[in-house]
Amino acid sequence: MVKEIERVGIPVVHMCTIVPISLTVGANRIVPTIAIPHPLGDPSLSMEEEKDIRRKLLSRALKALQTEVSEQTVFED
Amino acid sequence: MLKVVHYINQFFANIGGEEMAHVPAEIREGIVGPGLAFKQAFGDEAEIVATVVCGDSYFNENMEKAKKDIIEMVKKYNPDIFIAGPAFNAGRYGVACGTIAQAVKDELKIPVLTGMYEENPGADMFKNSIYIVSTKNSAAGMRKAVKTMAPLALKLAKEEKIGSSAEEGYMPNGKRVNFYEKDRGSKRAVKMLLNKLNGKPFTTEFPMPDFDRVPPNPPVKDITKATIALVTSGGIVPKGNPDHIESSSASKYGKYDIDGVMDLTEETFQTAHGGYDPVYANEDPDRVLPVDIMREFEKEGKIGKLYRYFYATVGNGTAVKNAKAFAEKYAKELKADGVDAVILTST
Amino acid sequence: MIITNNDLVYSKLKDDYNILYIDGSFRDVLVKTRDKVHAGYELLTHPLSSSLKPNETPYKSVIISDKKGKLNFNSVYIIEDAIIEYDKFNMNIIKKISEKIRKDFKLIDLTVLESALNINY
Amino acid sequence: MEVNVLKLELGYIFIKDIQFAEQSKVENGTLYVNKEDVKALILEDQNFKSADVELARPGESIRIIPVKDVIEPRVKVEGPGGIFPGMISKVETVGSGKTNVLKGAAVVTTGKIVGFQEGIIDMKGPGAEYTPFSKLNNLVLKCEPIDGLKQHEHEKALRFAGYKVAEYLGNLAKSLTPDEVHTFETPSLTEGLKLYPDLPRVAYVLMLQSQGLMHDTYVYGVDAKKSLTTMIYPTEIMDGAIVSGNCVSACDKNTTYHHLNNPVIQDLFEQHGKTLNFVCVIISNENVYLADKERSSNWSAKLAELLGVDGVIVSEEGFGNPDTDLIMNCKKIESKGIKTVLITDEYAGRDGTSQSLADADAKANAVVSGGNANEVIELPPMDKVIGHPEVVDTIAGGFDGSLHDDGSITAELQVITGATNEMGFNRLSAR
Repeated sequence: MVKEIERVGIPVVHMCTIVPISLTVGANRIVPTIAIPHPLGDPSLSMEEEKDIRRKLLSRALKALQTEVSEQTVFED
Repeated sequence: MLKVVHYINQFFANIGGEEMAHVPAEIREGIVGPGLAFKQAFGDEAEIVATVVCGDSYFNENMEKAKKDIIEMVKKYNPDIFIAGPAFNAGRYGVACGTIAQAVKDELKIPVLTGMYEENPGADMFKNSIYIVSTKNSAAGMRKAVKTMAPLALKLAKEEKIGSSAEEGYMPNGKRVNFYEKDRGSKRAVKMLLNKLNGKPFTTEFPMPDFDRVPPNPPVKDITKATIALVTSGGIVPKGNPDHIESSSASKYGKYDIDGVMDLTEETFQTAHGGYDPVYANEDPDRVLPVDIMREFEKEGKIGKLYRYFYATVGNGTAVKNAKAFAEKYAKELKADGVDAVILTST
Repeated sequence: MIITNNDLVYSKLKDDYNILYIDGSFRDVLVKTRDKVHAGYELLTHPLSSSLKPNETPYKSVIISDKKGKLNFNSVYIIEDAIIEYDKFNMNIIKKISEKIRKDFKLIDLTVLESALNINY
Repeated sequence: MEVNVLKLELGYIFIKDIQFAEQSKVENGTLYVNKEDVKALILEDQNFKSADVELARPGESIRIIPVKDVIEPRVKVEGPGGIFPGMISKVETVGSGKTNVLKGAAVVTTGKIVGFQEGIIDMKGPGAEYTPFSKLNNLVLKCEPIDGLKQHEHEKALRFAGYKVAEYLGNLAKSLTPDEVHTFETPSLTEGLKLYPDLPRVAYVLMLQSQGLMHDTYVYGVDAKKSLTTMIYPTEIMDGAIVSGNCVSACDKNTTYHHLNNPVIQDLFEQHGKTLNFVCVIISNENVYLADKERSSNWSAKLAELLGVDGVIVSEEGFGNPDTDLIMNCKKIESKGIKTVLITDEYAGRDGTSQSLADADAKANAVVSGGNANEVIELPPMDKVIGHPEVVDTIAGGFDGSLHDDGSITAELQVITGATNEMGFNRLSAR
């Protein structure tokens, strides 16, 4: 899916748990997430803590979208 | 005798080259241009009863009208098969051949066949839905193309069983068909290995799934003015799953309006995905599709705005592997709507 | 930990192993295994162990780690491919399976599992 | 020089017909079999209460179901050891000297060890096209176990009955002069380097099914799942060093006949010394435990590297989880800089549009396909059925209603023994 979006000319950041799959499906900007059933959350934390995590991950995604990349890049932090 | 309607462009109809590509569609009785080669190949099994001629620019610039007009023309002759081209490496001609053949197949429910060079853009667009014979990259390959297309056309017209792509000469279409090779498998393996070892070309009999790459787009210049869309393969849908997206179907997607939605809650949204344990996503769908924080960012001016709709797809019993066909469709919608960037979340 | 819908496996091994018994189908076992893998358990045996086709045998036993850790990518690939593979077979065709054949399938499933546990018969 | 080469001469005695007779013998291309002798041989095993023996020749309207194993009769004429070492002969290294073969004949074992036994051989019609065993003059064994015999004991008894009868028939050829002799030589590593310094060095990675009852393969009598990946001379396999105890996934299991006549070995020998240097065979198992899969494929790659080969052919056995072993072998061997070609078959669904394999990798860019095992075929009725036709409704690839009232069958190709063999035994493929 990520390739099809990239192909029409829109920059896209892929937020996913399994980075190797993301690399295989051809994502160019990748932000690793928490876990498969809850990529942008963590049920073991409080609601506020979860939101903090989400903020952090999405800020990273925005940073990725503003970064020039020439090859597949994983934005770890 | 089987009846054939043939489609060709202005060039093969001898009207002219690029300067005449604007001519609209017309239909002529009988054979025009390359139809002669088909006539010889068909012998007395089939005859070309009419030929549609259309300029390439005209077709591509007036696609809906051209399609409609041509279908009316073809319908009158009630043919057993519709043949378009071959188009070789001519890009717009190839797209026209594929488009019109597809339209005739869908509207008139008759078999269709076209031919073109494998790198013709029309090939990738249509090879999985209609039979496209692989040809050389120039009209010098006409004889060879007709030699492959004519027998396949007859088989299609007679509704006979179509063999594998390797036997019949059409481009592989994702549908595996058994057939007998000349040599046994072990011998083919030895040959393939020798070619691989000696740096010579070899063709795998089973291509692995698509591993191609698309180069990255330039970054977003001013994110504070950008419209950002959320897309997820995590199957988030409004509560009750109004579109009845099945957890097992990877071929559907949902498009949902989130105008005014500030937060996804257990009461308003859920996951329809069958590929992971849904408990956590159902508890708080923002864990998969982070609308809450995106709204926060929007308010704080960190982003221009959140796009009014989000798109969601589901896996087919799996969380991370997904089909792509529908993605092409909504990607175009996003582009047309002026979306500047996409955040795609996956489980 | 053994995830199984095979009562023969359960009755034979329950005293020696940690068993999660599923009162359900082969696919239910795969789905439960998938959720466990997503939660960080590691897959220890191949979920399509044995060359019996998924629409042939109704029984399946899978071994996963007792403890959960970091998400194991290989485990994810394998269990998800196994589910795709499972769904490919025409599941709408339910075979009439006699009690005798059921018992045989249970036994095969048990011995395949035992081959992984290094139990010799 | 002599000492550094393992050399085997295979003497083919062509069998064009098989008949029952007073005395078992081979004469003018006909294999004569004394039925009572064969029965008595089977009943030496007290696990059987009765036995029957039937003939099935090419072109006869006969269906054999369910097939357990197919075995070619062979006999050692010269050189150490006997056929099927570690099983019915002593554990002595075979693969040198002379071996005679009854080419065109086979022993076929049938029987319902469990309720869902698989595998059809049609001797005539469209089904016969798909299986190589329709071209053979077959001696078919039907053995009835004593009451209460456990499945694994039954499986073993039936397996051994096949070996013993094959040995018995093979012995008939011991003093015959072969119609054709084929010589196979494997030089030592250093000798091979000297002999063919410019040819690419090639090994064959032979994957063996090894997962428990009715899923096993034996190497010199050792259950393959208990062995690490190891090396073997190709000619050892021709003398029966590897035998099949695998009775599931009929279309892509390797029978003992396939092992004895391994086509990859034959075709590599054919090019040996001409376009390539065939170094040896690496045998690797297909275990249930994922750690075993990792270990075995690590070992395949390590051995290929140690042997200094430039390329390998990898063949698979069975359905589903072995795809994981296949791809692991491919990835790990390729990452050593060694080129690979894989042989597999496909389960692409009845309409051919599903994902064919349970695993994939971009490194697997050279794959030979033995065809789509899910393709639906029609098998017309046969005049005679040897075995148990009713099992069709319950075997893989069959379904409720597979068996029609007139005896014809509608089922997936996978019901046919050897139809999509993953050693590349057949010409069938898919695109």
